[in-house]
Amino acid sequence: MAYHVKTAVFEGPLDLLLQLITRHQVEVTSLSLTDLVSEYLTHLDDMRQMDLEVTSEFLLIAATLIQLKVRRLLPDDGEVDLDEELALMEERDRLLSRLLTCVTFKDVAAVLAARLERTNRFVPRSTGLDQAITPKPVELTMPIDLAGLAALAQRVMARQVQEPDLDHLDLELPSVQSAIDELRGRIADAVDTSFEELVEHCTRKVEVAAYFLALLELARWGMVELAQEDWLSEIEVRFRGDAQVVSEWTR
Amino acid sequence: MDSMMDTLGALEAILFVTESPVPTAELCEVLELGPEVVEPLIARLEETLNERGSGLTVRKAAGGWRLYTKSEAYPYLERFASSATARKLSGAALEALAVVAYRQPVSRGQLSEIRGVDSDSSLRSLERNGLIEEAARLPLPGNPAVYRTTGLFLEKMGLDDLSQLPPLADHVPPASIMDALESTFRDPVTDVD
Amino acid sequence: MDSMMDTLGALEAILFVTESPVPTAELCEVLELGPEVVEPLIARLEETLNERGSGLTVRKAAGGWRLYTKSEAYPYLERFASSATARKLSGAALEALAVVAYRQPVSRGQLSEIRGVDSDSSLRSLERNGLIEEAARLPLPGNPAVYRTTGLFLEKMGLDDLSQLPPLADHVPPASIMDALESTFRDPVTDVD
Repeated sequence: MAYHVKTAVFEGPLDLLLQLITRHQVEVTSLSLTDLVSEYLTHLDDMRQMDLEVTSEFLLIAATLIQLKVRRLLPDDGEVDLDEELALMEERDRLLSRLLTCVTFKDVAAVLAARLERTNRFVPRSTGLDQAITPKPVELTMPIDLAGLAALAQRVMARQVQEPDLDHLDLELPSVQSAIDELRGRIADAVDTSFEELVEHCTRKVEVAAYFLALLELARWGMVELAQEDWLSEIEVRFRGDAQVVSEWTR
Repeated sequence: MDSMMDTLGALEAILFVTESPVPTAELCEVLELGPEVVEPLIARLEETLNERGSGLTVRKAAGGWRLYTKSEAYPYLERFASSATARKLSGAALEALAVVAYRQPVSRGQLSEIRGVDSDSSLRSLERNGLIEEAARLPLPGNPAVYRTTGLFLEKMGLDDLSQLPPLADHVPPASIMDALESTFRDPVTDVD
Repeated sequence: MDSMMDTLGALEAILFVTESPVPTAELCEVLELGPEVVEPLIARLEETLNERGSGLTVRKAAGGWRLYTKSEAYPYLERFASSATARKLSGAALEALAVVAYRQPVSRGQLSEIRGVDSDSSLRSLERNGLIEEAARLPLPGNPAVYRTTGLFLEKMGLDDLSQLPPLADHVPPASIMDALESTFRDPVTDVD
């Protein structure tokens, strides 16, 4: 099973960059590019240590940031390659435009959410017509053809295979804390184990997910090391007795 | 008197959304009132509905209460049943139909598990349109029904029998591969409008 | 006057049984009345419901009319049946929904590019909830799907059509955030020319 997880702090490379920028905006008037680059790279390191997938998307953004930083360190004596310079500026503008688009949609999503919330309080009836009232079936025109029906069946069933859908977890995970507590006890005895062993007793997907998030949290605190050969193989869990709990920002 | 109107409205709302008749005891619990208050309240709701010439009425069935349409409204509802809105199979109903076609006989529970959402109203709409029917009852608690497609379904899809349904591929490529393929052909992202 | 009450009741019965909003034109057809009669009739139904402290109300959405419980009844319904009350969408799913709403038809790849993160599970959750649907398949390798919002999306948003979505331009970040972004990225390189 593949577990797609967003870490507690940010969702994806753009979101990480946005958070770094807006967080600093509160503290200082302008964020230095150097700080931004090093913080971004620190986060990628953290992700690697947790064995979270650092996608090419993260690396592309990091590469652009580094190039921008390098360009700034170069003496401005006219020795620049104009083509390279233009390409870099294009890359920079593209990143900026993506950030703006991302912020814009985040903002409008909040408005849509509020609308949805308000409208949800008006509940319709979904029971339909009385069974006694039936239309003449001959009048029915099918809005779908045979190929469409097959494609639809395929998609619905694939959706099931691709579970678990962790989308609603932030509402349904009262048990992450207790999973953490429980794991802290068990892992100390186990030394070397696997995620699969740790969740053997779980009967529901949502429990497995709770344990997974708990394990990520322990990894973030440095209490366990996680490793996985590829996304199909077992997740190995190693207990680190000497670990101290550290803040995610200071690591 | 004001709060009395509130509970009357709440009672009506509950009997409106419910999918099956609600026993008095359950109404008492939800409204946090005793049966000596709730029973007259139900009678009062029925009166109010009659007084204002509503198309709805409260009826007792299967040990509980529910709102129903009045029988005088049937001629209109029959006409409505043939209207575009009533005939339109929702996306949810089509999904349910696709699954029933390939997985029949299938119970409501299995269907809901496959689709990941409650499928009650989809099944009702398909049944009402004559596209699926109950095939049997399972010997399980509550005797759940299993459903199959009908002759009308075959006719509407232009099939002689179910063996002519197009086969489903064994698997679909994972999303990441689809994305990689697609991004090769994709335009760069456009700016905010 | 008597027959007027009848049509009022019939209208209520139709808006009671329907499973999606009914356009005025269709109500005219079923009731065999012109819009000049039906429109005031709808207003009159809403009035009557309010006057007698009903738990129900008429609302317009997705280009049609339907009966809903009043929002004041919601706390009772939450207590009555959690299934009647909606599940909350995650923040990620809401963001994906916003992108689909404004950029439809949009593919998963385009969506991921805009959000900077894989949106597969969000799309599945939105599709399962009937808020988006596949609009078409692109003639590209792997036949990626493009998605659009559904009628249910409009109904749930309380919109008549997509043109009523709040203008995206109103949500472009304020100058302060733009400045922070721009100054971080631009200053080092602007002195080039």
